[in-house]
Amino acid sequence: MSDIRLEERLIHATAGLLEGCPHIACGVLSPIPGAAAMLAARRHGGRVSIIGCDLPEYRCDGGVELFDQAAQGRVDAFFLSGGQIDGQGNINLHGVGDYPEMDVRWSGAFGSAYLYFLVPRVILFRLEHSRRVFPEKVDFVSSPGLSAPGIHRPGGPHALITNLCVMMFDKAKGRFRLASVHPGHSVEEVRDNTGFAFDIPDHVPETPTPPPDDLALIRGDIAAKIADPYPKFARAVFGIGAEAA
Amino acid sequence: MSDIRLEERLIHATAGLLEGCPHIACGVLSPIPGAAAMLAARRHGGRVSIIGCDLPEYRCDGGVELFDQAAQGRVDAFFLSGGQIDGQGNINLHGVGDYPEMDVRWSGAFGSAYLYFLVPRVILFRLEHSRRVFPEKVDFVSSPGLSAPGIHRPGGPHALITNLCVMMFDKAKGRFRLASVHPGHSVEEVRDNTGFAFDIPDHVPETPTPPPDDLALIRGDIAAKIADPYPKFARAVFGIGAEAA
Amino acid sequence: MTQFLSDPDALAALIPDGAMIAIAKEPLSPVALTRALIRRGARDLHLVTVPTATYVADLMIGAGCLGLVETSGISLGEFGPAPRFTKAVRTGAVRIKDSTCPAVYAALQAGEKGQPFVPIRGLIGSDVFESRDDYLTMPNPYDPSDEIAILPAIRPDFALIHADRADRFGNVHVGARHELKTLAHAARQTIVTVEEIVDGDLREDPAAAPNLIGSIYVAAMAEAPRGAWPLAAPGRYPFDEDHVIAYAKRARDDDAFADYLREQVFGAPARSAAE
Amino acid sequence: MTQFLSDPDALAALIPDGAMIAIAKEPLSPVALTRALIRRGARDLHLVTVPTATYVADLMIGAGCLGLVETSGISLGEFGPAPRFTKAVRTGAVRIKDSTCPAVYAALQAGEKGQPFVPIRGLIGSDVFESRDDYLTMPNPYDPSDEIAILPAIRPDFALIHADRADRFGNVHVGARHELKTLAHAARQTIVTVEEIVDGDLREDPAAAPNLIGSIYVAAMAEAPRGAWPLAAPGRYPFDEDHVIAYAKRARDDDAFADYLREQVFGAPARSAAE
Repeated sequence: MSDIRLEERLIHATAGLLEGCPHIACGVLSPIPGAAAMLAARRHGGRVSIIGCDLPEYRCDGGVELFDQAAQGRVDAFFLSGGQIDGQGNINLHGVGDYPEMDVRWSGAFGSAYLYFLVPRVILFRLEHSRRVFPEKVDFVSSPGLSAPGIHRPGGPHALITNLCVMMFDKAKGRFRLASVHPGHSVEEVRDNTGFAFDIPDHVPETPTPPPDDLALIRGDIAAKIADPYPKFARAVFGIGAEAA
Repeated sequence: MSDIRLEERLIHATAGLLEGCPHIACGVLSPIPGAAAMLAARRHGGRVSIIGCDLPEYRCDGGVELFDQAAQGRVDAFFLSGGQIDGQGNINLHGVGDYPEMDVRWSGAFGSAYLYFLVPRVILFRLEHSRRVFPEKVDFVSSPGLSAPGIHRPGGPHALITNLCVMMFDKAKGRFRLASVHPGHSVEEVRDNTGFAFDIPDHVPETPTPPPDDLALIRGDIAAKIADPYPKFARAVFGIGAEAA
Repeated sequence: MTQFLSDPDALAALIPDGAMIAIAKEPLSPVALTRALIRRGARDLHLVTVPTATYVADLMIGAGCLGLVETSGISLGEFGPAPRFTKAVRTGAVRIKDSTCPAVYAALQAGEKGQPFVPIRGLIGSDVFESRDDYLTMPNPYDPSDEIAILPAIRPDFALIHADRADRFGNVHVGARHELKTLAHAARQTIVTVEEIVDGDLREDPAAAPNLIGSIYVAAMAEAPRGAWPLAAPGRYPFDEDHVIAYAKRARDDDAFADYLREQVFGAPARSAAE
Repeated sequence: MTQFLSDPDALAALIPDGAMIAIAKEPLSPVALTRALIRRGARDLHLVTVPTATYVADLMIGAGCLGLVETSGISLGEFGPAPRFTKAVRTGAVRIKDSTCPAVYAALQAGEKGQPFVPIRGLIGSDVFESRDDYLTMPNPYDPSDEIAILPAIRPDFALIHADRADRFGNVHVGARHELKTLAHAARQTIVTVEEIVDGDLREDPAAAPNLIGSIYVAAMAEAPRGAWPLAAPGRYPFDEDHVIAYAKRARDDDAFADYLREQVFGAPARSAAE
């Protein structure tokens, strides 16, 4: 069997975090989460909505209905990213410097200041693991990782997936715990490149390799299907064009 | 020209009260108001929505959109009736006796407790002019004729049309004024059959007879068109079946 | 995933006594499902009419299925008052929460959006408002001189919907009746009967796709041809005026109504009764 | 009644400086109308993006049409940041009101329903909320321990919409884009460009009727073939990736952006520029 690509490993690891979610939604620029959601649904059943996808099976316009479903308790998992993510799970999609006239301005909150509160398992996904991206404190809280008592907060951060590792968020302690490190990387490398404090257990496993049957599914059916919402990704990772969908 | 029917006279009189209304809406059980709205639209331009009508020109499902339009200020005239209507313009669609276990229970408020507040010209329409129907005070205020200061109240009663007369509502004084009496009836008859006090000017004209061109329009085009929303009425008054629509 | 069951009686078995159910006005009211609830002896249901009702509510009230009815109006339309409703209110056999149509729509829309409450114009100063201890007023926070009514959101336990057609994925076509989408979204679960379950995926039909209740909302479904009879199903069958006129007459008398139930509801399953 | 005008420039003349305009996200964004507003030298407009924007907002900001932009996010999507937007925010050339997508939808829906304000979940504790002096919190009146965010309704002066087709009665077909109906209902007036004005009455087409913006909302309309270009019009033409990639590059430099405006916006009316 050919070498396992990082993308394939992350698809498999992410799918494991989605077990038992009846409805997983993900965004139009999230090919790895999208593929992971498809894999999880295949393995454990459940429904996947991919914003901007035209396949009826996954269709979701990312509009009013998805937000309403989140408030109804009908969305179990979602993915968010951030230009900055800190140790309390605060995410920053707005920029660097003092608001409003920031030194660097990013796009804005999109749905994060709402979905992060309402979707039980929000998986944070960022493939650039650095102290710049993971500072001790974000410059602007586009959406907070934790809420005060009395604020309706069924949702929040569940895990953080990077190019180096997987961290789980402990809501009680309000901090991340290193769960696994990808092959070729080390706990030290993770610590050196993370600007916030997080828990490190005595034994940190390696992020598992997808078993052959999952790998076959990822490289077959799923690679073909994600060519619809994520053509560039399918081409780059699996050499598959949209017509294969 | 054949005798003028009461319905025809009321259609003409009501149409006069609708002059200058860009959008007139009326209910599924209101054939005379419906015909009057059509006549007013023909004479002065404007748009007519008839709840439950299937003709695209007048189509209105009487659902969410009509209520939202009223709140947006996009409905200029509407019609309401009541099992009881009193001198302050309060209407009762709920019943007679003590609520909730009333001696006689009617249907309920429908949209009145909202539309009466928001539609500038609400025309009250009831063809049984009696002290029972027009008491000094209604048993139950399904919707009030007047609101306290500080309550958003762009709408309210404009006129009352009965089988005996036309009354106009004076919002400043909070009472009705007799405007005209239909041929064959008298001011005394109106007073004797009204349970509430109202103003009577020195000279009370007769409710005018529709001019020939209006009458021709009512008996022609309009009679044919109202056969769609109001087949029974078209049959009874104009001897026209729905197929004529 | 949507359960596909054999008939309305199988669906009725899913709805426990005491549940809050919501049913939309004609046309396409879920008559067959209502009759199945009566057959199963449902009790103490809380019916929310969306926003009004006719035959369906009168029938359930007469059969003793309802403990509470929340409505903006119940009558038989041009065929006069709803006899079992008016009697039950008069005698206190059913509790009533009176409302006004747009308040029911606004409260369901708040339920759909997960908003715990919603402001609405009108209502203040009416005895409808006075009769509702769950309707409040508050100053508009953006203009404290402006007093406005506040309603709690409505999230029914079950939306009961009869539709023209659905596919085998559980997607239900409601055409222009978008208030049925709001109703299904606001409800915890939606139970559906349809005139016809069709082949294919309605989501793939661009004319149908914008007008569907997605299967994610639909807990269970059964085919029920003529499932709205004696009320109308546009494009399928007309309103059965003779039947409803006869009903209006029989429902005025306790014994005649009991006969009607025996004959029309218990005598046969809704399906064959409709043919 | 809906006015039918010759082209987007005639429509742009109806929109005064300082007006609050609202524009929905891709696809079918009103690019030709936006370019016409730039040609007429519109100034100090308050743009509400529904709920986000890409090229259209960046272009208007770069052309100096906007005094204030209210948005949940502006970028060029997979083609990176929106250069004129990011620069204008950095330099304070445009004021910004940041929001989050469902808040924009909820505020427009409140505008549609004539509700002065609306409660919404989320937001509390974010710097988005802190940055908005018009966002408040209040205790849920039905559970005072539950603190919830409150937003003012949005009622734009003008909704600017590009649609696939409309009829000569002024009815506009939006297909599954029902948020465009909410937008048109919430706005005081709606100004529409369409790919094609069709014969007949769309209200008579059962597939179209549920998915129309009724003419009562539509103040004025013009036909604008390729009126969404270089963005996509599904079923008509695809997203023009080359154009937007080139734009993304040129918009990073003041002079190159000025050239782009001269060449693409002022150089020719939107219509021919699109062909």
